[in-house]
Amino acid sequence: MNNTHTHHITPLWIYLVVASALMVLTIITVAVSNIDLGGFNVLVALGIASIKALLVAFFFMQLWWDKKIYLVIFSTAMLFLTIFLVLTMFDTQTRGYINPEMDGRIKPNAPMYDTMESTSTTH
Amino acid sequence: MNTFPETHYLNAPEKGIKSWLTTLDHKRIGVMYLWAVIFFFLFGGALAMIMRSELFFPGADFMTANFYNKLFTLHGAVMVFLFIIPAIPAGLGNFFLPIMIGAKDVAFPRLNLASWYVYLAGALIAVLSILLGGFDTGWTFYTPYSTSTDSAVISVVLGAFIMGFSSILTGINFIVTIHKLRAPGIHWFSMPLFIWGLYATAIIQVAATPVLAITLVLLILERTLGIGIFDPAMGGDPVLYQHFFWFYSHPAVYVMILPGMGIISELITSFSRKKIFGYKAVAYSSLGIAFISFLVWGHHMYTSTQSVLASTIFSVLTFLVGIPSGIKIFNWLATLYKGSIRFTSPMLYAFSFLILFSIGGLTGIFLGSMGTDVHLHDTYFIVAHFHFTMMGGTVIAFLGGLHYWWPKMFGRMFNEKLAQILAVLIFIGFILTFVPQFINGLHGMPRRYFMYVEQYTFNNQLSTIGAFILGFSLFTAFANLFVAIWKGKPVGDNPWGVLGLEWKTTSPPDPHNFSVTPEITHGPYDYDKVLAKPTLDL
Amino acid sequence: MENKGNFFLPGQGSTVAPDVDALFLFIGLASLIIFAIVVFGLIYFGFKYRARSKEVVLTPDISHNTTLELIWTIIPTILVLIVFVWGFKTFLTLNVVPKDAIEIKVTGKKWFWTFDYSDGYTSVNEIVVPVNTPIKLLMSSEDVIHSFYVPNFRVKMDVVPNRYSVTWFEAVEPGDYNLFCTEYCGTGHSEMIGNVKVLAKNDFATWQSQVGNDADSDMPLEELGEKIYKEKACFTCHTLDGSRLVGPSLKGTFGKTEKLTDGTEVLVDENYIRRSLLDPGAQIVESYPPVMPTYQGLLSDRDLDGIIAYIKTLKQ
Amino acid sequence: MSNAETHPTYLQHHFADAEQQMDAAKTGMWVFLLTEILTFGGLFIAYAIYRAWNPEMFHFAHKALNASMGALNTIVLITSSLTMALSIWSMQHDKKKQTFWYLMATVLLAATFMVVKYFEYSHKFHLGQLPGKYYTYTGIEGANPHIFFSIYFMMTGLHGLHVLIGIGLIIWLMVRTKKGHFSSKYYTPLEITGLFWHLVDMIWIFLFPLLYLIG
Repeated sequence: MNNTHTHHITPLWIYLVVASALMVLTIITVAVSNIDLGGFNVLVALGIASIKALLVAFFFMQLWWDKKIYLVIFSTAMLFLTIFLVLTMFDTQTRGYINPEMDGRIKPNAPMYDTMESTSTTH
Repeated sequence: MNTFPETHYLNAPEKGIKSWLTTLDHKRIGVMYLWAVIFFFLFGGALAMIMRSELFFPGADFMTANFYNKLFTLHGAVMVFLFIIPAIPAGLGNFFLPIMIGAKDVAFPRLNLASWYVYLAGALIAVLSILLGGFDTGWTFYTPYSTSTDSAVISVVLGAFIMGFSSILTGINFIVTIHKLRAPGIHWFSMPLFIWGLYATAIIQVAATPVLAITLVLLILERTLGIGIFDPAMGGDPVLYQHFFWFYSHPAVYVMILPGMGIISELITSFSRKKIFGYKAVAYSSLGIAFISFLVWGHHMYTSTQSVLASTIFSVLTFLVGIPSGIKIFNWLATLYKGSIRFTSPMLYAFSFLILFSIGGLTGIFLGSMGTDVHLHDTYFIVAHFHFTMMGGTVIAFLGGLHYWWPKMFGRMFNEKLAQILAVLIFIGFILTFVPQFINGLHGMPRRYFMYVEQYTFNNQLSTIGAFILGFSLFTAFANLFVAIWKGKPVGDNPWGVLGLEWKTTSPPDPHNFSVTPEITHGPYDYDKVLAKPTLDL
Repeated sequence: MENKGNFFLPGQGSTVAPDVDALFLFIGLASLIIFAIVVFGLIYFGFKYRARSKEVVLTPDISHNTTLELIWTIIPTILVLIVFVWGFKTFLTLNVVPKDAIEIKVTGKKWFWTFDYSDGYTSVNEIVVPVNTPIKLLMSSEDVIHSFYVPNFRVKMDVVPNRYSVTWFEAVEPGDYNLFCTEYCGTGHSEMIGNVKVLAKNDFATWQSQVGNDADSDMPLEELGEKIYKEKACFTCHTLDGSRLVGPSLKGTFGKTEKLTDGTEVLVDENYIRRSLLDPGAQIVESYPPVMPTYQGLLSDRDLDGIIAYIKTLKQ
Repeated sequence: MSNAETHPTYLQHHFADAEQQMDAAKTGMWVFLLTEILTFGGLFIAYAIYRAWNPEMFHFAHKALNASMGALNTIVLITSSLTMALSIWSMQHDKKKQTFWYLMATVLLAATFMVVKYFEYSHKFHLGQLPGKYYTYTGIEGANPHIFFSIYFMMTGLHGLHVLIGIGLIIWLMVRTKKGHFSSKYYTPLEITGLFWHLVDMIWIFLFPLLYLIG
């Protein structure tokens, strides 16, 4: 993949193709967000965003041709992020399983809204 | 008789404070880190002595509750952020990493100096909080107390945030140096194990500290703008703060212990003159600890209204992280088999590390299992557990490393007899200080208590006596080392007669580490093939 | 407050304590065996293979031993998994509340506990429960995180603001047990000590009926005031000897004019004391922190008169 | 490694050769990008957890954001990422002038991004949709809408800060390109700043749909 002496020079057309692909995907994600897919909206949006991010990472940031160590570093970052999210969500999403009272907040709204509700006549 | 080398890094390229403060030499930066780190250790230790004397009697003796709360918080913050995290990596690591892999310097010398000044800036801002009236939230800054108290929380949080960058810069430096700057002939599995310890530590420093940075920024924003992420009064969730905090802080305790374990691998092999038992096992267990340490933070939160499902998952993962530490202890033990053991002062520290860290590790099993942790959480059992692992582990290993490398760093020998006596005294003082705390903790004495119920008095008094013995002998041990810089007799290249690459250069080392680049003919632990004559008869 | 337990653990005051202690014993023994191996290994190797003389010797090339390494990886893994499963079972018993439990509402405030029983009675710092009946505690905090911990019952659960947390216990022996707050909550954290009074079934019944018709009605006001001063933990913030604590001292305060934080002056009379108890934040004396919680609903009118009468007796 | 060229000025003493120094710099940069990803990751996790806790509030609150301004910003940032990549491409072909102008284009695009951000922020300040306890806007159903705006301002604020840092770095690159420090043999600073800039763009690529396009 990577010859030691001269650095890999990415051909110009790859940059242009990738850039236009990113533009197109941006338009798609905006369009899709207007259609109400219920729960899937988030997944679709994240899917498209991940494709765009990988395009930037592999071609603009040369991960495709560069040393594998950089890809390892990039994926470790993503791995730790997912660990953090998944294990924290194991707590925040399953609090009421054993004792239902332990889920959610007693007073849903912060106290500042009680004063705001009563005074808000204009909006 | 050994002669003191004429030019070395201490007086070349030139003497004088200005050249030290603008140096790019990793050895000088390491020495500067050591002074700051030892100073903060003694400062934190003094705070602990005041607290222990207050706790001698159950009631309020010579201070108010508020003052005591500020004392234990400052003791925690100084010891964690200012001493134990930078101590071995930035102090001894900076000095010896390039030498032990045959490099001229770390990969980014300017970043290394920047990390020193960032550390100093963070330390000053954190210590400034004392002038602003101190802060009384505990070193964990749990919300909503930390967002509702009016003490100087923002100043110390800002200080810790800045020091986080110093830790990240050191981590980046070490990872790149170990990957790119190994001398030809030194491969991944012929590196000393101290380097493996530093490598695993650097991975954690680089991967965990950013989350601490964002957590502390969110805490400052919570206090100033009331953003409502962690503060329940603004609709936030304090348990989410604990998730964010411990996601950094549990890997951070492995940042503290892994370099210590690296030093112990060096000490055990050097002073039993024997090849390390299971090199790959010890190296891989360092990496294993580094990665598994990111999965286990929830065991700090079993009783914090965390869901039972999450506690169960964290509990089973916590038991996985205990296995590599066990493997290391048994590997060190097996290294002693058929060795030629010399009980020099570093070896005494290594032995007391093995005993104290084993106690620390085994008491961790009580805390990893959910059933027993409910009774023990936030009691003095926890205080004793983390002092056995952090102080019995990292501080004893740090002292062992200091005594082992002091002749190499400053070219002069300390009083070995006195050092051996002090090592034993420290061990005894340590046991007397913290074993009574285990008993109090089992009987339910909560931690961070200014006044306690009469039934805990006897153990507290024992612990205070032990604290004075420990404090005195620690202070004398450091004094013994410092005096040696001027009064000690020259030691020559290899005072202990051991095989590490750092013992092939002069002591103190040449400004560019090696006046003549050494060709690597044997591994760091080939005591079965190579004989090294000590240049100092001990 | 008695603590009969053995050297290692406090007395077993609840049904779950024996399970927890059995797990303690298992972990303790397993750890002791492993620790003995390490210490014996150190001493034996240290003594047997000490360097006999100063001259340097070569040592054998023992680089690894796969079977030995497998042994000391697999055995600890099995041991800790056993401990995990056992710990998980005990944790479930600690978290799953039995169906027929009596529910008591616990509120943690800055530096004392209040307990609301189903029959409307409220007590401060002392929870009275019948023996051999499961008690369900529905807990929440009014300011910062506290933690409900009774060492003899091996029960601990954080008390979080704006959220409920649930724990339960079933006392097996009448008596008084320490109740500590184990989550750091500020100045009075170490004074936030409560008492769990476990009564035999019939004593509990008499206590319940007695408390219903306010048995203190015949007690003179000053005595009632003094009893409330101790019961409601006023001593945490207000002393009797004139020295300043979190709040002003009660000694000689009646009849004095105090300067308030907003600069106005006020005479300390019956109305000021009554208002300070029900709405403390309104008139704070200069240089004192506005941290006093309201006693609205915790003190009956007769209690208020009692406190006022008691303060009158505290002349210079 | 007997490379024929003389001892190049940019080669620091402790590296064996330019190749090793280039690799070291890129590895160091990638590890730094790991810390950046995890710092922003903390905010993304706060976003995910609060969205999971009160999804309807997030749905109503996101209507207050102007999706077309967000889309415009996305296009602007992607183009700036392209011009940054082209500046490296042209330096690899020793076209110093072209590099300078591509860097200039990147700075201008980044500046437009900040200007668009400024309009969005001032619009929100005017309406009172401020983070935390300064939030006075009513008309968004759901519990605690100020949390959405706290997260919005923190995410876009921290990202905006990194855009500013990027602008500073690229201007510094332009100065050094003008001085002729770089050539097709040595352009490491260009490549490293490029990596940083692409990461800033990548973070916005995730920010845009998560904040502006909540279905």
